[in-house]
Parts: sequence; C-alpha cells; structure tokens
Amino acid sequence: MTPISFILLIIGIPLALMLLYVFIRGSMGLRKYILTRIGLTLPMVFILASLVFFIMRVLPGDPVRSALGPRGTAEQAEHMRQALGLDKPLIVQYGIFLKDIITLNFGNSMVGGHRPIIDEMSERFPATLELIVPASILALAIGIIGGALAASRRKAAADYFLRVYSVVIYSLPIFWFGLMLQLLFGIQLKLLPVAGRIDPIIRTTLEPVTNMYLIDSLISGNWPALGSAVSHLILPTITLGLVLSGVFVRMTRINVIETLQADYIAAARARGIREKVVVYGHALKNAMIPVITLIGLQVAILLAGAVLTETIFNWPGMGGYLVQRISARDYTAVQSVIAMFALLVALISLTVDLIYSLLDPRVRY
Amino acid sequence: MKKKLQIMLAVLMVAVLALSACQPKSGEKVTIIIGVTDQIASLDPADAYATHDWELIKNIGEGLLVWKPGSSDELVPGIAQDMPEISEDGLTYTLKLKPGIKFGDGLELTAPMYAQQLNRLLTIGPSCPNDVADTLAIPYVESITAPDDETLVFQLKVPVAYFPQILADAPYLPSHPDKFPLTECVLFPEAPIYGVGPWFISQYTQNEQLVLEPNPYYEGERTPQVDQIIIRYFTDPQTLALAVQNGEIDIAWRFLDPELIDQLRGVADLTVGDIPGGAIRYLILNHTMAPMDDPNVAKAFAATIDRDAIVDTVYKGAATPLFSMDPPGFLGATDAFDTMYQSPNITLANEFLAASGYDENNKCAIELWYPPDHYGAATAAWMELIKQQLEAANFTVDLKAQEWSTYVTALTGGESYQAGVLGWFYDYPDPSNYLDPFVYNGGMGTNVTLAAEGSDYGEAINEKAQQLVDLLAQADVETDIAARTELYQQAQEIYADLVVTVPIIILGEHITYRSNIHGSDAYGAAETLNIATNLEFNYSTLTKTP
Amino acid sequence: MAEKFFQAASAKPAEAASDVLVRLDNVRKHFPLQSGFIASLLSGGHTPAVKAVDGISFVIKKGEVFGLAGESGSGKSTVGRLVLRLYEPTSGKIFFDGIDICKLPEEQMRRLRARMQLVFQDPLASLNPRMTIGQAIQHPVSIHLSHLSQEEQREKVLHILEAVGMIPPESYFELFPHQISGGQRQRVVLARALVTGPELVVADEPIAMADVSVRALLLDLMMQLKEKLDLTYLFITHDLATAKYVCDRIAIMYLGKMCEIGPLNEVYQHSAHPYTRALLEAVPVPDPRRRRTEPMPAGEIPSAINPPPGCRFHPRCPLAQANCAVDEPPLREIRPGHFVACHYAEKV
Amino acid sequence: MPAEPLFSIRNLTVEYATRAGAVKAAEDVSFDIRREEILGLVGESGCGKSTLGKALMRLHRTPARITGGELLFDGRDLMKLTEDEMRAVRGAEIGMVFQDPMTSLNPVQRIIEHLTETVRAHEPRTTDQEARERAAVLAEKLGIRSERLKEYPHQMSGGMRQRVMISLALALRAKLVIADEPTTSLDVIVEAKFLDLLRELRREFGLTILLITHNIGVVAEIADRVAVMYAARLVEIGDVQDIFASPKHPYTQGLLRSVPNIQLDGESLYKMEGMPPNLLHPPRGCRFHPRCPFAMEICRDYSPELQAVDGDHFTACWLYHKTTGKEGAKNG
Repeated sequence: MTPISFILLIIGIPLALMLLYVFIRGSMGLRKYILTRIGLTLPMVFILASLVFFIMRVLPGDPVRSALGPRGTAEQAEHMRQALGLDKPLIVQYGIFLKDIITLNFGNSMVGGHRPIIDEMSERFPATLELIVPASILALAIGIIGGALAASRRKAAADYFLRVYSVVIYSLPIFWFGLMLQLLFGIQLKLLPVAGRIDPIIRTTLEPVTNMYLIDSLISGNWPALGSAVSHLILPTITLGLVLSGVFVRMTRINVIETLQADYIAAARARGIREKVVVYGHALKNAMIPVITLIGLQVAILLAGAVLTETIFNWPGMGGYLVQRISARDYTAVQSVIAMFALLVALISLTVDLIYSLLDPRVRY
Repeated sequence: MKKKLQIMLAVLMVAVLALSACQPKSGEKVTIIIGVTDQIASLDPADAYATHDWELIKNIGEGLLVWKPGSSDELVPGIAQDMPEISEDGLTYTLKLKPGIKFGDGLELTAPMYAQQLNRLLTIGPSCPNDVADTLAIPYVESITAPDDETLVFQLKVPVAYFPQILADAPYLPSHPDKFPLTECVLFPEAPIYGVGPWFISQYTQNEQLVLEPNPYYEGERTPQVDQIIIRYFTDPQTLALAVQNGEIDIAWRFLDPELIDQLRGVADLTVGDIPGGAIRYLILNHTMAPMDDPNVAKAFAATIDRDAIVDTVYKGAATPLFSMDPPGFLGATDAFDTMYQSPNITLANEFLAASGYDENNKCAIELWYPPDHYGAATAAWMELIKQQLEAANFTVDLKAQEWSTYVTALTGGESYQAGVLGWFYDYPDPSNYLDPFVYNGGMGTNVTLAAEGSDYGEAINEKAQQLVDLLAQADVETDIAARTELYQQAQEIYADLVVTVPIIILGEHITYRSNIHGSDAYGAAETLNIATNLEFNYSTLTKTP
Repeated sequence: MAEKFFQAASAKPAEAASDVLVRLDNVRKHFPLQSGFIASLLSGGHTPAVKAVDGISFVIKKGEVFGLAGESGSGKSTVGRLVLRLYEPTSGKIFFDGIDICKLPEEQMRRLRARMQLVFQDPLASLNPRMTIGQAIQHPVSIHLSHLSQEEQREKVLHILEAVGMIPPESYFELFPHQISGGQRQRVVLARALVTGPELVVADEPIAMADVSVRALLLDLMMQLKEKLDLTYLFITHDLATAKYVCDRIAIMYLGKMCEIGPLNEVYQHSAHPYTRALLEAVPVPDPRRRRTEPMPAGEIPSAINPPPGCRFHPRCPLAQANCAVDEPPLREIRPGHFVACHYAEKV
Repeated sequence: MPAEPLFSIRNLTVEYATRAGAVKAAEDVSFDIRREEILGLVGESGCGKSTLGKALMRLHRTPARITGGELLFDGRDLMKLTEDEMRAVRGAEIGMVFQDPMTSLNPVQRIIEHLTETVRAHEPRTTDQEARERAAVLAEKLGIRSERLKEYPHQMSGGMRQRVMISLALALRAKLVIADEPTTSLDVIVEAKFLDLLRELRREFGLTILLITHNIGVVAEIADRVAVMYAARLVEIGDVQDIFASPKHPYTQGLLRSVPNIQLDGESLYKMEGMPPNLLHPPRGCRFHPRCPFAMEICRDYSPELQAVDGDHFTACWLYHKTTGKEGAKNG
C-alpha cells in the first residue's frame, strides 16, 4: 500500500463516511457538531503526540546505545546521533517532529532500516485493521446475541452459563488462550495454520494493493490467496474476538435487563407482541444505545488486545510494531504510532457518536 | 426476509469453508521456508553488522574467499581465482577475480567496479547507522585499488594475521552499483536485489517474509538445489516453534528458547541439529571501581562460578561451560580459568577474599547487573544462580536489572557498574576477536586499560595489563601459526589471572527442521544442514524431498 | 381519635412596601440550546433559546404563602430557582429583603443563602441513606453557621427536630433514614431545610409525590412551622386544588409569562384570564354530581423556543380577537391587588 | 345492567417474593367488570392496584406471581390459557394504557411502527400497507393527524402520547382497556381532554374501561362504579354516586375527606392518622384498624369480608356486618 492511499484509508474513509452521514441527516447543527468535534480532535492529538515526544525523551534509555550494543564506541554513537538528528537541541527536534506530524510525513524510523515511518505504518496498519475488524464483529455478535439471550433467560441455565463465560473469558490470559487454540486447531487437529496472515508461498503470488490480504486477493481474483488469508485469520480472530466478547456480553446483558424493566417493554407485552420480538426487537435496540458508547471506549482495549494477539500469531501489525519500537526507543516510530492511534480513537469515537445518533432518534445535533 | 438472511449466511459459510479448504498449491516450484525471530536491520554490505543480515548478504553474494560449507576453519577461493598473494611486509594483499562473474541481472563484475563499491566501506561506511566499517575496515585497510579489470589490491595499515578471514566477511562482498550508490548507504533497497552469489532477493515484505530465487548467472560451487527459499519473520519464539511443528515452515532457525528446543526434540518428523555455537556469555568486571579494583576480589569472583550448574539447570544441556574467552576449537584455545581456579572452589575464593580482609563477618558486597530485556528470559535465571554461588563464598550480592540501552551505556562506559553480564559473537573466527576487544582501549568497560589519546591500545592500569596488551598486539601481526598459538596461550593465562572478564558459557545454536529437508553430504555437518560453529548457513546445500 | 382540622388561610390585607421580602423586576431567563465555546462561535451569534421565563414581575410579602401555579413548561420552577439565584437571570432584577441579589458577590450570596431554602419535589429521595438524621440536618448548619461550636450546632439540630414534631429529638439523632417511617422522613427533610433559620422557603411541588392521605398531614405541618418560625413560602404547584388550602395569594403562569396575580379567593372566584378560567375548570372535582361540562381550550401548550406573538395564549383562547395576536397584554390591576394580563379580562 | 359481567375476578391473590419473604400485593380480591362500564379502582401508592392491573392480563413478571384465583374473561378462565394463547388475548381483547406515556412508548420506534407491529402481531396476514391504513384511520379518530404518525415518541407532547397509547390499545378493537394511572403525568387541561376522549370512546366503541388511579377527582369525573383498595385488599365497591354520597368504609370516608376540593369554600382537609402499613408485615385483622377511628375489638383479630351494604354497594368492614365475627377469617 502506498503511503498516500494509507493516509486516505485512515483519515479519508472515516471523513468520507461522516460527510455521507451529514448528507443523509443533513441538519445544520449536525454539521456544526462534526466540525466542532474534528476541531477538538486535532489539538487533542497534537497535545498527546507532544506529550509522548517529551515522555520518550525523559524515559531512560536511548535509541543510539540500544542499537549499538556493547561494541559501540563513543564516536560511533556520535555519528549515529548526528545521522538521527538527536544531537540537535530538544526544541529543534520538537520543531522537526511537529513538521513531520503536520505534513503526515512522520519522519524516519531510528532503528532497523531507518525507513520512513509512513512506509512502515502503511504496511503494518492494514494488517491490524484486517485483524481487529473481524474480531470486533465477532466480539459484538457474541456479545450482543449472548447478552440479549442471558438477559431474556435471566436466572436460567443459559444466563448462568453466559455470565460464567463472560467472567472466565474476560480474565483469560490472551497469551494462554491463543496458545491453546494453536495447539488444538493447529498441532492436534491440523485444521488451521498457527502463524502469519497467509501462506508464504501463496503470498508470493499476491500483489499487495491495500495490504489487506482479504481485499487484495478479492480484487485480483486470487482464490487460493483468499482461502489462505481466511484460514489464517480464523484463530487470531477467535482469540481476540472471544476475549473481547466477555465485556460485551456483560454490558449487553446488564443493559438489556435494565431495558426489559422499562415501561415500554411491559407495554409491548401488553399489546401481545411476541417475547422474541420484545427482547431482540425492542429491548436490544434500546440497550444498544449505551452499549454503543461503551464500545467506543473499548477501542483502547481492543488495540491492547491486538498487540498480544499479533505477537502470538505472528501477525505483522501495528501492535507488535509499537512494542518492538518502544523497547528499541525508536522515538519517531513511537510518537507517530501514538499520534496515529489517538487520531484513530478520536475518529472511531466520533463515528460511534454518530451511530449513536442514528440508533437514538432523540439525539439531535 | 428472515429466510433470505439464513440462506445468505449459509452460502457465505460454505464459501468460506471451501476457500479455506483450498490447499496451498506449491505448483512445480520446490520451496523451502525458513523461520527466524531475527529482523533485517540493513542489507547494505557497507553498513550491515548483524548475523542475520550477513547471512542474507552472503547467500545473495559471494566473497573473494568463502568458508567451505560445513567447516569453520577452511577458507577457499570464492570469486577469487586463488588464495591471496601476500607481500613480504604483510601489508599488501593481491587477488584476481574469476572471469565472467555476473550479478543476478546479468551485470558483469569487474575489478574496478568491485574496488569502487568496496571503497564505500572506507568513505561512507563510518557514517552509516550500523557502521560496520569502524570495526572491520577502518582499523585495517589503507586502500583498495584495481590495477586492471581482474586484479584487486588491498593495502593494509598494519600487518593483520587474520585478514583473509576478514575478507570472507559480508562487508567485503561485491554490492550492486545500481542498488548501492557510492554516496549513500541504502539499508533497504527495493527488491529485486541482485548479488553475485547463488541467490537473489525477489520479494521482501518487512517483518513478514523475504523471498530468494536462484541467480541465473551464478556459476560457482554453491548451486541452488531448490527453486525458492522463503525467510519468514517471527516475533515470538513460541510461535516459531509451533509453526515448524505444524509444518507451516520447513526450518526453524534462530532463535528458539532452550525449553522450546527441549520440547521439539521429542516431536516426530522434526530433527533438531545442535551446532557448537560461537555465541558466548561472560561477566564483565570494572577494574577501576572498588571492590573490583582489588585483584583478590576479582580472583575470588572467578573462583566461585559453577558453570556446570548453569548449563544443567538453565540451559538443560543446550550450552557448554566456557573456561576461556577464546572458545574451544579456536586457535590456541586453553582452559585457563579452569586450570587457574578449578571453580567452583569456595575455599580458594574465601582465601582470596581473606587476603583482602574479607571474611564471614565482613563480607565483600558487590552489585551485579543484567538487562532483563535483551538476552532472553534465561539470563535472569542464571544471574540468580550466580548470586547464590557468590554468596556461598564470603560475598553479598545485590542483583540489579536495568533496561538495555541504559545498561549497555553505563556498563561499557565503565561509569557506574561494578559487574554485569554481556554476550559476544565473533566477526571472524579468530582468537583476536575474542580477546582484543576486552583489553584494548578501555576494553568495553573492563578498564584494564584506560582509553588514551593517540593510542589504539590505551594505557594499561598495571604491569600485568601492560603485558597482556603487548602479547595481544604481537599476536595480531604474527603470521607464523605456531608462534601465534604460543602467544595466545600466554595471553589467556594472564587474562585469567587478571580476571579481565569471566567467561561463563558458550551457547550452542540449534536448527530444527522437518524430516524432508536435507543438507548436503558432500560437506561436513550434514546433520545441522551444513552449519558449523561459524554459523555460515548456505541455503544452496538444502534439498527437499516431497 | 384525633381529628384535626386547620382553617384555610384567607387573604390578608395589603401590607406596606417594607414588608416585601422578595421582588422580581421584569426578570427573564433564557436557556440557550447550544452550549460550548466552539459551538457558539460556529453559530455566529444568534443562538436559539428556551424562553423559560420571559419578563415577569411580582412581590412576595413577608409572612405570606405565595402560590405560583401553571402547567409544566410554564416556567414556574425556573422562577423558584431564580429567586434563590440558583440560576442567573438573563435580564431583570431580583431583590431579597431589599438587596439586589443578582449583583451580590459570591461570598455575600453564600451568607444570604442561609436565609432562603429550597424544598425539593421529591423529599424522600433527597436524603443520603448513609448519613444519620443528625448528620443530615447538621450538614447545612456546618456550612452556613460555621462560626458555631459543635455543641451549639447540635443544639440547633435538636431544636429543629423538636419543632417538626420528632420528640424526643435525641432519640432520632443517631438513626438512619431507613430506620424511620415515611412521614418522619418528610419531617426530617423539612427540618433540614429549616435548621439554618431561613426566612424564605421555596417549596417546589413539595407534596406532588406524597399520597393523598399524607398530603394533608404534610401541608398542616408546613403551615404550623410557618407560624412557629415566622416563615414566608413561595409555594410552587400545578395543583390548584391544593393551592386553595394554603396560599394567601396566587400567580398563574403560562409559557414564561404571568397571566394573573391576586389574592387567592379573588382569583379563584373572579378569575379574569381565560387561561386561569380553563385551568380552574379542568381541575377534577371529587364529587360525581358536579361533573365538568365546559369544553377545554383547543391545542396544546406551544414550545417556549418560539412562543406565539402577542398574547401567548391567543392561539388557544376562546375569546381571542385579532389584536391578541399582535399586542402583548400588559399586567393590569382590575380590582385592588388583582392583576391580569388579558385585553378582554372584563368579558371573561 | 347486563347480567353477565365482561370480566370476573375471583379470589385473586398476587405475591411478590422478596428477600424478606413473600409479600401479598393483592389478597383474595374479587370483583366484576361489567360490560361497557368505566370502573375506577382507587387506592394509595403501594396498595397493590397496579400489580392487580397487570395480573389481570397476566403481565406480572418475576418475582411476582399469581398464587390463586380465577380470571373469567368473556367466558374463559385466563388462568388456564397457555402463554401463547394469553399473548393472543393481550392487545387484541384487552388493551392496556400505562401511567407514563413517555416511557411506555419505545423511544427508538416511530409511532406508526408501534401501531403496525401491534396489528401484525395478531393478524400476521395483514400487509404492512393495510396495517398502516388502519392505523391512520384509527389515529384520525383519536385526534392524531396522520402525518404525525411518522414521528418518534419524544417529538410528541404528553397528551398526544397518551392518545397514541389509547390508539395502540384500540388498534385491534379490544373489548377492555385497563388504564393504569393514565393521567397522572398529564397537566390538568390535558387530563381533562383525555377524560373527554375516554368517555367518547366508550360511547362510540362500547368500550369497557378499568381506570386504575389514585386521583379521586378523576374517578368522580368519569367512573360509573368505584372500587377502593387498601393494603392489598378491596375494601369497598359500588356505584360512584353512592360511594361519594355515603362512603361506608372508614378508609373511604377519610380518603374522600382528605381530597382537596376546589369548588368548596372554607372547608378544611381531613388528616388521616398514621401511614399505610408495610405489606411485608401487615397488621392482623382488618388492615385499617390501627388507623381507624371506629376500630373495635373484633377488628384487631378478624379480617372482614366484602358484604353488600345496600344493593350494589359492598364494603369489608365489621361496622356493617350483620353477623359479627363468625365469618371472619383469623389472619396475621
């Protein structure tokens, strides 16, 4: 994926969706609201990125020494410092950093190949996206259906099972859970691959366009690649999706139970509406309103979970990248990734708020 | 409406199942997949200074001299017609190129082009981020010239006994002038990357995989036996182990933790090849800092270490005790520390300590440091063991951990740490590479010499240290093998007496591969896919049976 | 069996101006619909607002029970909070005992607050279940009368507990709200409001949540306390029937405006505003022999964002003429002390 | 007066399971709802009247349950129906209007969807279009302009929402509408108009209405008969004129006298002593006896039965019992 299309993907698509949304809902207040939110998001991202910039430099350890190791001489260190621009005064470095962020250029990585961060992110980010989107869908599906089921069968076996499930799954160490899945479906049953995004040999036949292999293989009509990408996606998705689903089951259950106490539920029953329709049609939709907000807040947890899942399944995404670069004290990479994450979280929470207003006709901007 | 939805879902499910059932079609190509937890830091020969980078550079390229596959001590001509012609004073090395050496894209390699590319080492090398030049070129090489189309002349600054070995190192391999321009280092050139060796890099996705295909113009010894090699990059050793167990990769190369290796040994269809490795772990003592400035304390320290306990409990046999910094099998290697201290020898240790006034009631307190994030989880375990061993004698130990970059700066800067752990792997298999760095010019924090202006060796802190510096300097230029051996034997004895560093273990390397993968019987060490102590991995000797 | 009755207070003679405790002068309170700095920048100055109170004036005399009635959305609760300066008025002046409270600095206002109290709509919900009765009542004392010693503060609490009929007061001091009956809790809430010795009590629908049989008791207690502690009430209610039993004077509000003010009996018997008339007519009478026959005004109470021009009631008024849609009727005195804002009050 | 009542409630008892034990929210309640009448069921909060209203449709939810009694509706015992059969009765034959029209409508569902969903729940063959047309006709009758049907509940005023609730109850021509405090959250003028509407509907559709309320004025305004509940029991039932003219039960007497009456001058309000009992530990005997000015010895130990005092007027009070004590069941 080229850096330009990467930026389009991460910023352009959400913005386009929002514009579409404005077009549909179209009130003046809504436009103002979105402008306001975007207006507030940018300084927030900026402040956070600046904070990370200074924290990274206050933290012990530095990228030069970390990379050089024991044989590095002071001279070599000096060379490297110059090459990386770390010899400049902090304020100058900060200026460069701001310029890099504003131009969405992000500068070059300080370790490894010293490649432009934008290149590295445009390779890694689509991988993370390809993991967290299906995992979130799975988590939501289990969470919503399970939560609604538990709420409607309150204090029955299904409810107890789902409550135990949500507690157990929530407290499961993701590492252990992923390993168990690998051992069962990979080593024992030989059903699914345990590592990577796609079969390495098939990968050589796939021309990456978006770096999301599902999409790339679909575009190019490379069916074995699609099959391989899907089969590689299953275990990581289950791992991340199931672990996240615990929270969603709990949240949905509580909200559906609360909603089921509402007068309009009693009123719907009094009109002879089927219990299934009452629970899944009336209660669930209303319960989803607060749940949607909470989902927005889960994005951070999702990203944290993605870090671990990516490590376990050797999924070359942003999570592993961030961890690797923090330990190498790769200032530019960490700053840029955090700024990117912040932007992402802000955009997602804005999108969630808009979905909220779609679900809840009472919300008017 | 509901029914439609159900049908759609069912169709979708079937489609997904059908797709995922599509077995990867390997087609006619025979492919071997090698998994590693390493990462590529640089592919520029003038810059790269990491084991994995060198492995790739040496497989896509070929040096003037190459190590014979499966051996650690036999250099043979590669793209050179013969072994180098060395002048009387040992300062001029002359080699002739074989005719018709071509890069993978058909570009012919001439001596002037080669010399020009090699000169990048001397010109831009030191300003490259990984900077191999400051270690392997600048100290030795005065100039590299090509008097004609087939001759290369290396003019050295000082006579260097082991220069042929250095010539086999990655920095001296020819690089493609299109990908590696004279004025800048290019760490990640766009694929395809062609060298003059058996392979070329046809595809590369960072952190995911690298694809090697045979160089159609290669005419050397190391002819590829398969159609494609894929290097797959892993972040977690556990996943690497699972992947080889599951057959998703054919070979699991570096690094698998000792416990994982232990588990994989019992798995059917897998072979674990043990390579007597060159990676050592040692403790560094700061000789300018109390109490390590007291020779008795340093000796007592050396006398307490129980290397067998570490090998057995932490490494489960996947390592070997090390009694000299010059590992066994290398020129002149002795068991100096064993001879001198017979460690563990608590009585001896306490005698040394008593000589400096430490006893049971007045124990010698030391701080021992390690980086928890750099050498794997095993480090913490065996550092704890060493603490126990030291405390069996009249030491009290404060075991401290510190993040890697801070740790390495403080330790090798000699600023604040009395003692700490480090690892070492050679740049070329020669005793000088295992002894000099710890002695010369501050000695990476051992401080048996102090860095001095205008001196390559530094200023020795005492007479014994001066003796050691002199012996090593002499050995560096001595070309007579017997004399050199003698010099190193003496040096190791003084080294052990000074306790410059404390060698602990030498780690074996392991290569785990599926049973349809074979090395070549034509070379040594077929069991380890022809990888010997020097860890030279020639992908060309690999074959795969269906 | 004790059968206590209390007499409905009749209107008192008009009192001198110095007897005025609260005076509102053309007070407005508009709630902007959007808030936030950036939002107000983006909207370019003109923000739509809910005109909850839109220019009203009246006085509350010392010692009287002043009723403020109207339907939901009329702005009556907003007036209550304005009087206590819990809201800042958009414009107009509010005087308490001759002091212009709108301009009062925070510190002085804080001291003045001890002289006025609010009793909430749902008195039962306003007690913290983890505070003892004593603590709950002492809390406002420790804020407003912090100069008193612990012992003096406790004295005050015991005194007020006695006043609200919780005898002996010491026995209730350490109890928690759940340990006493609902009626006693109502008393505690009153005690808490009255412990700092306020002169004005703003009672916002104080009995709306109570049951029929409890309402009478609560009203009786409030009236007893008024006499005992020399209080003035601003009694906000939507229940005209209850107001009849307690208020000396009453004001009727519609859509942020005052329709009619006057002595209670005067207003009830000679209501001069069509809206007051409709409101009184609509109150269900607990007597099946006297069922209502009058038709109710058409339509519903409009939005306070864009209220109708002229007389706000004109779109629903049976007497409305052309000019009602244009001219806003001023509040005029049609009989001594009886003010009405209707062009055709004489026809009602 | 038609001979056969529309709905006969016989000895209905509803219990709540609480941590502190079972609470009877309705105990041994029997009364008839006659065809085309408006029956007012009055009582103070917590007396069990709302629970009773829900139990009549078997709409009570755990932890409440009906522990005894018969619900004879239009010739069938509702207690004997399966849940599915019961569901068919709800909405189609018995409609319900709840106290708070704001919370009784699904906030994320348009008004028209409420209506069509209700129709189609009972008549699955009706197309969406037909259901919409029917809904529009009905709404028009109730004074809801058809274009407002596209709105969401929050866009409507309280009075409008209550009309919607009524239209939902009538969407399938229910014979009986149970209205639980339908006017409590409405302002007086809106309330008055709503009562007018109820009267009109009864006239037009021959509707039977059970009006559950604590507002005595509303009952006086609209009801034909009145039933009074106190502490989970029915204490008095009879013609509205009779009861208001001469209440028999001391509780009814006190209740009526404590209601403010705007049309009376110089009157004073009666203050009933004490508080309604906690249903977890109800008093022995007559539940009203601790507050009753006329309490007798027998009231403390024996619970009186509902008995006719004159013609159609019944009360449960020892003062009117011809045969003292013997029929009373000892309870406590």
